[in-house]
Amino acid sequence: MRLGVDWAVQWLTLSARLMSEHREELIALDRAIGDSDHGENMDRGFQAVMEKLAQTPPETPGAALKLAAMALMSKVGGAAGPLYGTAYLRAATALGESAEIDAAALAGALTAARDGIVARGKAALGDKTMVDAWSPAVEAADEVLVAGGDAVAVLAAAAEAAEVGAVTTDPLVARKGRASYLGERSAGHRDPGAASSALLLRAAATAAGFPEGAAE
Amino acid sequence: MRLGVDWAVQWLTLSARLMSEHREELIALDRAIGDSDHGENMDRGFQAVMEKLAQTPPETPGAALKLAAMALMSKVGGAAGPLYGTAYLRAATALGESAEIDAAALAGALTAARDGIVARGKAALGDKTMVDAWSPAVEAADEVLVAGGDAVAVLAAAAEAAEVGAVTTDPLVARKGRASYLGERSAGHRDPGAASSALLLRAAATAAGFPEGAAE
Amino acid sequence: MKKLINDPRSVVDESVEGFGMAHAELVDVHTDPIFVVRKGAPVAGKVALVSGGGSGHEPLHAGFVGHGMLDAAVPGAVFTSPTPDQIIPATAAVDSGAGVLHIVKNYTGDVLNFETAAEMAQAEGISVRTVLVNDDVAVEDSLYTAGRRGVGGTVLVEKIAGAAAERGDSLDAVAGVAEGVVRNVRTMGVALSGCTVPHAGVPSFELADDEIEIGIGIHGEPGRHRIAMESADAITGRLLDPVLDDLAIRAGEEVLLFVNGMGGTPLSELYIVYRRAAQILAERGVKVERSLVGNYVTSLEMQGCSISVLRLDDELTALWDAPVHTPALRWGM
Amino acid sequence: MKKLINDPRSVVDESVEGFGMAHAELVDVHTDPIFVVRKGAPVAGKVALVSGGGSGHEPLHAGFVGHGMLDAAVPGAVFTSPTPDQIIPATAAVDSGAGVLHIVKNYTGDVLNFETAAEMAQAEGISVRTVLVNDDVAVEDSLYTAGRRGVGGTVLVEKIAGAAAERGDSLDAVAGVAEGVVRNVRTMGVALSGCTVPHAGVPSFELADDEIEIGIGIHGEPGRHRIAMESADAITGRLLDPVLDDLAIRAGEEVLLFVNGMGGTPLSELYIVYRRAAQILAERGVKVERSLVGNYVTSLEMQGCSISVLRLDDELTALWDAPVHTPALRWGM
Ligand SMILES: Nc1ncnc2c1ncn2[C@@H]1O[C@H](COP(=O)(O)OP(=O)(O)O)[C@@H](O)[C@H]1O
Ligand SMILES: Nc1ncnc2c1ncn2[C@@H]1O[C@H](COP(=O)(O)OP(=O)(O)O)[C@@H](O)[C@H]1O
Ligand SMILES: [Mg+2]
Ligand SMILES: [Mg+2]
Ligand SMILES: [Mg+2]
Ligand SMILES: [Mg+2]
Repeated sequence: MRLGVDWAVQWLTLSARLMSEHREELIALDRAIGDSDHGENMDRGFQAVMEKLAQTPPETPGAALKLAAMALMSKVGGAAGPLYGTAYLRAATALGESAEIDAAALAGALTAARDGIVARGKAALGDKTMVDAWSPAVEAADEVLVAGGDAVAVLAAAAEAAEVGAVTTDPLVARKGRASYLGERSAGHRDPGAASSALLLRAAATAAGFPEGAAE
Repeated sequence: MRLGVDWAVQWLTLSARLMSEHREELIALDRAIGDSDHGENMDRGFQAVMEKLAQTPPETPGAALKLAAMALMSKVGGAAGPLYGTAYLRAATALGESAEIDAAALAGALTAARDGIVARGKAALGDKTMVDAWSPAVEAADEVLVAGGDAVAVLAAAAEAAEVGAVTTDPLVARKGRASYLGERSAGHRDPGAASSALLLRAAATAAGFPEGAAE
Repeated sequence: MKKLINDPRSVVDESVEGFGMAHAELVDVHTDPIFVVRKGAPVAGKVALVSGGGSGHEPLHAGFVGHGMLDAAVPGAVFTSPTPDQIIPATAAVDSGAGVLHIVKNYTGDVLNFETAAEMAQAEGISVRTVLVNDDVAVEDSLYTAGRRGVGGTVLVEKIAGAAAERGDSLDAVAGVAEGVVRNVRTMGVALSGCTVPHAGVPSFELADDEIEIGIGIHGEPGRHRIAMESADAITGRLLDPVLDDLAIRAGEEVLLFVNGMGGTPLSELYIVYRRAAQILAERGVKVERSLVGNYVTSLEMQGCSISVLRLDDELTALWDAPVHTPALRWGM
Repeated sequence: MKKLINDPRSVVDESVEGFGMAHAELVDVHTDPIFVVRKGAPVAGKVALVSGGGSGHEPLHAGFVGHGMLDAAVPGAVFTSPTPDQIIPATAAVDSGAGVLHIVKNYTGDVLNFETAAEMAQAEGISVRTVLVNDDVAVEDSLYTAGRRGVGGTVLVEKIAGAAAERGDSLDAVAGVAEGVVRNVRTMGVALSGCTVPHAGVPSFELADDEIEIGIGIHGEPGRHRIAMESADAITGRLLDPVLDDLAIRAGEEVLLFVNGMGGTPLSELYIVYRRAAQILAERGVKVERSLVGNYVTSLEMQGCSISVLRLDDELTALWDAPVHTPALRWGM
């Protein structure tokens, strides 16, 4: 099974919906160890993505992700804006101009996205950032790919791993981002960026037809 | 029975004690319809009176009241400072240099005090000010005097009338002082200056030997 | 009550002491009795301006001592007018022989204490004139009441009269200028929260999460009425309309628009109020010639603001623009 | 949540609009994307200073746009750094060809967004240099963390670098001056209350009636630790001592002492803190050459303060004293 631009548009549409639905939850997570804006920023950013999608419908998955990258970069602000902007831009570049993408291309795009985040933010695994969602997601995707899974299976594995990864941030002491200012007090709270990353990857799997909540 | 400087000093001493004991109550009254300082101001003022009394013990009742007037004027501030300052100064002037004072002199001093307050503050009876305690006190004192009562009886009558007068301010709408800014909202609260006046006149009677609470 | 203080009874002394240390090039602080005078006062030949009142309204008044504004400020206890034994030496300290103008906010306590002080200073041979500031339209003005309060407009009176004194006007002329400002300035305020007087320890009043007080003064006293919370734009109209009506401002006139914070409201919100106020004035054809936005006449940490409008003419504008150099207001030097 | 706002989503737009109306003689406000530039910018031949960051810290940064300080300020959403699509046009609007200095508070979001913008502006042929402000001693400085935050000291960097640019220094020289300030300024803050971000609607953190947060930043984030309420003098020591230790200030040195309000604390209390801070410095034999007391780098309506100390030398003092004319800081003109 190969995924086309419809999947990409559906992914972004579901992402926007999830960011709006989880806006307050993400604000609350950021309030505990940050500055109470992550949900607001992501919601505002994906509203902008939806507007751009309506104005200039993209023709390839790569074009859709590039459009999203630009909108996020210019509307999210904060740490998450440039990080997600870079992630989506690198993923778009990895996908190139193909109209349809297979499991391998998809896994490559996820890897590119994660590498973009790391290149910008310089966070390592365990620093209690969105990297803690993206890195296990990339690894799980690669495993499924090697095992011969299709695009949907790759996304499903990535989504599940990201969710687990987000949960693993709970006990960590933050070493990057705003939560690091709290030192030991940052432990005991989930990283908001890891939580939003898990939601976005969940949206990618759902958009590809993987039933919501099927993993549980 | 005639009252000497011991009575005057005792009056001021009891006044200081009452202002300290009722400090919070007077602040609370002033908080409802004013600016939360009356108890603090009166307490500070009478502490200053006590210091001055210790420094330069007065030789006559008039000198004691003049000393109090000066201390109140320079330490109370607000509306109450100049009003009480004037009241005590006029009373001191009325008493002159006599070493001992009788009922008539006392009633005259109370009248002078009340007239001083009215001259400075221009409040009429019913404006919800300390005048509403002092005016009935002066009238009651005059009646007792005409009926042949002694100095203690004059003070006891004044104290009782002042207490009743203070209570009568409860339903009034203030027309002078800070409470007047509240308009109709000032009704339903006791005027703090009337309340402190009642306490001061009660102290005068107690200092003259009239048993505390005997009126009730 | 949580405050950055050491002892409720030493708040004014310590704060004024710190103020004097921070602005030693501009002011001298006298203690016992406490008052603040302009460095180098008395200024030869110049009419001196003295103001004062209860503390808790900072930067009013001490923050406005300096070139082109006040010569002395006399701080009372928190929300309590100062006493004659502070006002008299402050008056004497700044009189150059040209006379002293007392600028007094119209509260019974301030009026009585300054009145007594003026009498006694005059008895000592100092020419004193007094101007009462009573700009608060929330309070009914009547012969039978204490009259209107002096609130935010006070800072405008002090600035403009200070400029008149600085240019060499006589005592009567400076008093005339100050009275002209008083006649042409009106103010109205709103509170979103009360404030806590240090010695009282509990808030002056409590507002529910959806309530505001309209027509407040600057002493933590409740206002004229309590209404449900509204948008900044709606509140701005409620404050500005009575101000403009009372001043009878007509299209074509020029004004100074002053949005004053009560102490605990962020500057960003004051600008949101300013925006709507300027829009309303534009809609009415009134020209905003000068502006002031900030915390100048406060009520401790109260949240809220007041809006003042001063009708300008060329002279008032020129006096407003004249150089001023004080801890809290400075331009042109 | 009670605020003088119309809609949480329009707070920044409306506030900056009102700011532009109130200070039309000093600044121009651009909308969509939103940024503020100095009237008459670009100034021929002058290096331009651009700063920005999340809103909610007013008067920082827009309040410091004008002669002798910033050429442009770029406000983000409340507590959210601005985006490159605001920073790039702001940078382009003020570049005279002499280059642009970005003054960036050290937060991941600000660093990343300014970094992206600087790259793109450079690609458009504008010389850009960046100075990171990281003065907060409450935060551990380490290669493995996000490093220290930029807080109160930012205003000192902006003032002094602005004076260097105004006197005609080259981009490298202005950047060098700014870095010199960063090296010599340290800050630490305390909160007595949290603050409420408009779109969040609930306080950033809650403190009991007898608790304070030591080592807070300026984004309503909790601090390093929570302690029982203490006297102003004790709190002042807790803030100032680590600042002085980190700077390794020695007897005989000269400093600028800056007591900054977080927005909701009365000025009178800031002076009580100033008083004790000045005493401590005097006890240590350190000379307070210059002072600043007021609400300059705030955190909405948070109650609390920060203390900054800047080690001065003759050049920094002269640049500090140089004329400045902005909405929130003005002297010498
Ligand atoms: N250096 C970094 N590398 C990767 N992710 C980071 C880094 N810094 C912050 N983040 C992520 O950004 C999230 C915060 O985003 P957001 O709240 O929108 O920005 P801000 O912290 O500027 O308010 C954090 O929860 C974390 O996941
Ligand atoms: N014009 C007046 N005439 C008589 N008494 C007055 C007048 N104005 C105020 N008062 C009295 O002063 C009291 C308030 O005193 P206080 O709280 O110490 O001063 P302030 O109102 O200046 O804070 C009032 O309760 C009232 O009794
Ligand atoms: Mg955040
Ligand atoms: Mg009172
Ligand atoms: Mg009072
Ligand atoms: Mg943020």
